[in-house]
Amino acid sequence: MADYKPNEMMTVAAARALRNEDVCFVGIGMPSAAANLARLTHAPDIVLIYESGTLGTKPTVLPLSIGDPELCETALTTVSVPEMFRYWLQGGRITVGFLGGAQIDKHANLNTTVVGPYDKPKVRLPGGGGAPEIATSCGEIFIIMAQGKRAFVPKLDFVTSLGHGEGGDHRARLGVKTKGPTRLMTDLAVFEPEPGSNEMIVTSLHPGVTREQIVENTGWPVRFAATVAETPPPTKIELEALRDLQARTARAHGAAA
Amino acid sequence: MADYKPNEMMTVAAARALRNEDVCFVGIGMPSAAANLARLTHAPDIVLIYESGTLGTKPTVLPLSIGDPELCETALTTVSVPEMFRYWLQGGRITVGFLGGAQIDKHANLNTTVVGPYDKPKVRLPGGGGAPEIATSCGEIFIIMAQGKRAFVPKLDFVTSLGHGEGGDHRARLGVKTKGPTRLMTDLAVFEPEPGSNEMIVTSLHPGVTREQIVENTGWPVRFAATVAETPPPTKIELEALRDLQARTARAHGAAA
Amino acid sequence: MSRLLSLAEAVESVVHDGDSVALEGFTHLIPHAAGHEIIRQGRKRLTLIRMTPDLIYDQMIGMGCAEKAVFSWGGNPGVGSLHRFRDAVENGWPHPLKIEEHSHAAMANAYEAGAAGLPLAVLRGYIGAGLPAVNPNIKSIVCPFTGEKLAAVPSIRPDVGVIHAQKADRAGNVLIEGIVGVQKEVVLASKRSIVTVEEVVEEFGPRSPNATILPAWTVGALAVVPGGAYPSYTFGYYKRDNAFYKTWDTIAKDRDSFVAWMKANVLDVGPEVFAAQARKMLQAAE
Amino acid sequence: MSRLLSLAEAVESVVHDGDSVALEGFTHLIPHAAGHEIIRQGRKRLTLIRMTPDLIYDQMIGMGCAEKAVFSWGGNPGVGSLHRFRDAVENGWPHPLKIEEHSHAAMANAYEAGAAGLPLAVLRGYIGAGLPAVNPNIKSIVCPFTGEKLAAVPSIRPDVGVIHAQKADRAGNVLIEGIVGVQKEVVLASKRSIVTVEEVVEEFGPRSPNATILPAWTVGALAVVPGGAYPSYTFGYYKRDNAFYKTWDTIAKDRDSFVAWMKANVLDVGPEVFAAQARKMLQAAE
Repeated sequence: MADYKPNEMMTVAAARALRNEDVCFVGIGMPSAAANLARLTHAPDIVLIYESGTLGTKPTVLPLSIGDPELCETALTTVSVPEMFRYWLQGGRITVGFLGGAQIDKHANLNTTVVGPYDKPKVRLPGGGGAPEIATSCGEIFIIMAQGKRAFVPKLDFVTSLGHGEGGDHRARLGVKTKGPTRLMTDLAVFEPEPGSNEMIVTSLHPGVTREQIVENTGWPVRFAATVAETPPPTKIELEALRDLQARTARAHGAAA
Repeated sequence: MADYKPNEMMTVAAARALRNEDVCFVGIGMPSAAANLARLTHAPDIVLIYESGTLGTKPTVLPLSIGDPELCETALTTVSVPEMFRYWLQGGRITVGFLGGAQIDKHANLNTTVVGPYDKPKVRLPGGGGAPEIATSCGEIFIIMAQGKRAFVPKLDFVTSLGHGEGGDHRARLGVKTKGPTRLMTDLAVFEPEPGSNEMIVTSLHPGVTREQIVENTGWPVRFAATVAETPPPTKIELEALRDLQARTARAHGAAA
Repeated sequence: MSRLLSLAEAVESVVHDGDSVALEGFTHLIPHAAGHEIIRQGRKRLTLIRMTPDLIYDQMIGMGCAEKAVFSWGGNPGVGSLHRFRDAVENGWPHPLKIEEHSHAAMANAYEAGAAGLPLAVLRGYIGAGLPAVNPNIKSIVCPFTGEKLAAVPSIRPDVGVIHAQKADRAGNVLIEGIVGVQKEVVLASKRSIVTVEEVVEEFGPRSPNATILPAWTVGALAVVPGGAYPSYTFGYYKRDNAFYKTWDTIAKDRDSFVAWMKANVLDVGPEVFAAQARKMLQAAE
Repeated sequence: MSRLLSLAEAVESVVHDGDSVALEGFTHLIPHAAGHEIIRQGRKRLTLIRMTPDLIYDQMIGMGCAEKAVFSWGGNPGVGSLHRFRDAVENGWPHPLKIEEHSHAAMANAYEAGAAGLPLAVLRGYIGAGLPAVNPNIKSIVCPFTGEKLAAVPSIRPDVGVIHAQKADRAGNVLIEGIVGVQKEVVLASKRSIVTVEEVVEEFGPRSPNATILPAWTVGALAVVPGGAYPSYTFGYYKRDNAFYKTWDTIAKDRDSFVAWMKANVLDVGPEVFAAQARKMLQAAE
């Protein structure tokens, strides 16, 4: 087993959660790395969809934006953006959506809109983009976020996208039929919703991570599952595939300068 | 001037009403003959659109159906049927729509649905197809119908598509902003809406047609404009273009047998 | 994921008595072979959904497959009446047929809404028209921004969608070109689907980056039926048999000649007859 | 009917102070050259509509063209913040910017509805999300068939739509390929439009029967600007300059360096500089 960084563990953990038969709505950044890593390792038939309209894309380098040329060139086909959101996302054809954010709460609601008040923000973040409907239309949601007290907060400044709302059956009460966040992968651990409360609790610690580290890096009174697993470390194959992908990507994006 | 049939006069009169700058939603049969005759004579740049999705089509033979291969092969491009009805028809991009029907009343409302009661029809006709929305979405409507008392009736058995409704400003009262039927071409005459009442009145008689013939072939107390013109007979060029088109069409459709 | 089956297996496993079934294709790519197979397998009490019922539903209705028709234009295009459809509506032969009638715009929007997972379609439609008075499935909504009253119809979400297309690749993806109609929408809107294709190729190869493709994972059963759209046509393969559409008028006018034709050309044969018919139209086109 | 003009003439005649203007292009085909021309001509008080404000609106906002932004994601994709956008929202520099914020799904639907001539778009959206509480233009309708409450947003119908595309033919028809985004919708939804293209060809020649084409009679002003999408890209012509997107982060972070860059690269030059920049990306791609 090679040396690896926490970020690599997070990406590998996210990739592993994807199944060969998934249809995955991919966001830019870590979700894109995780989804393509899954495709290049254990899930060669996974269908990757980017909101720019590219269906079944197989990029050899990671896109910088949601609509880089590679995505279209390697796609089965490319549809318009209205069609993407109507037929493909809202149509209920996506099994897994990936999300991240600037802030998350214990029920996996996410904020990517503002820090501070909406009308007079301290930090104006990019906003929701596709997230509000990804969060409710995909079969389930995987979240990838590096852990820290500024990001893992007791109360969001703004609810950009619904997780488990106030917990319990809140999604169902809102008429939402999809599962919502079933898995949160951080650089320290994997969280899953506790049956019943739907509070995100730690179900697996990455190798070498202590419970104290989790507590220190979580802004709410974090809870642990009755049995907490240890995340298997990245395999040689996983690490090599990820690093190759990232090296190809760096060369491709740099070369254009 | 050559000999011609009343049907030919009707088609030529309809063709003449089209302008080079029109965008025309074409139906099958006489409208298709008239629109293509216009394109082959005085209106070479007219844009012809068929509801099958073909935009800017230039068939060399008349299609039998609304979606014959010729329409797609000669089109600028072909869009899906939902897009045709949403972006192109409802989007307000069509200047002229052509309609016909089994029955018409004096306000140019049309019936292509049933003869007799809807629930127990004496004759079940094909139905409205595109007509209900063509009638209200196109800038104006041209109607082509052979005249006769069974077709030109005092009261429709069913209103498939709106003409001038009950007359006057009825269309405007229904919130419709388009002009509706501005011209009705028959094998005997041309009718236009009387300003104010919007009742269709005879504004031009085809050569040799008498007022008595009009009265005998109209099921309502037909009225005539203060000045009734005589329709100029088909020119040699018009007749030749129309007959060539129909001969090519007959050969093409027959040859397939 | 699409499964490659024989047409008989596909219909056997996908279409059940009582289903709502939409065989689509707007003049182009009408799945005639699939319609014939449904007739041969004797399906009953179907709700047949289709914008333009056309010859294919004239045949299915005349053979007693249908309990109800949902449609927007029921004629033989450019020729005249659908005699079997009329006989069912006017005289209840072979048995009464319920109808739900819309406009093209409403049905096209309803398929689009079905593909989009919505319960309704909203359009500026039916103004001053008679259908809303006889079809309780035509309602309205009021725009909360402008106050405009707009027509609303339920989205179409059939049990089974059936289409014909040019080709599939080995992975089961389906390519559609030409007059694409509502082909893609009906498959995406349906719970189950059957797609018949002219051929299966190794790979689609060079194509428009925006080609109309149904990914394999959106397609139910896939069956190869060369000529499967005849007497309709397949763009790039063979022409429409316009002469047959005219001939059909005579065949269907009379119950006996209709039944005799159906026996000889549908009941007593299989989908393999379509290839020869399409070949004839290919030669005519050359 | 489309009129072939210089870019300067096109902007001069089509874009007025106070207009609502949508420069669209979803990562691909972003009309940067047209945005620069609007800046050079000093347009003011614009309502800038765009799903992904991106560098092009960072520049226009930073140069004081905008009074309001309607958007769904305002970032530098894959890189980080839009510093000029943030400076306007957080600090009111160069002056305060009103915002109307939606989700991507809502804006995509709103463009579609605009192209379709409807006053509103209906979607299953915003459930449990915070935006409806801060954006009065997010309302709802109730489906008269199912009782489901669905989100409603006004359709987008800008005064001016601006896009970049691959090519026009002599007749003025416009061909778009690759990631087509909402390019077609924004032109059809707008009262007036400007389309910049890489080139004008005699005829498009062989193409997919379903190619994405805006007919000449739907297009307002047409201007040939080779490289006009740079640092975005034109599929089939040149690649995206991902490195520049990263560099922009440094340029835009500081007001002075931003102003200096805009003077040297926008105010003091013309649209002809885009050709050379795109050529660089063509070479990089080879």
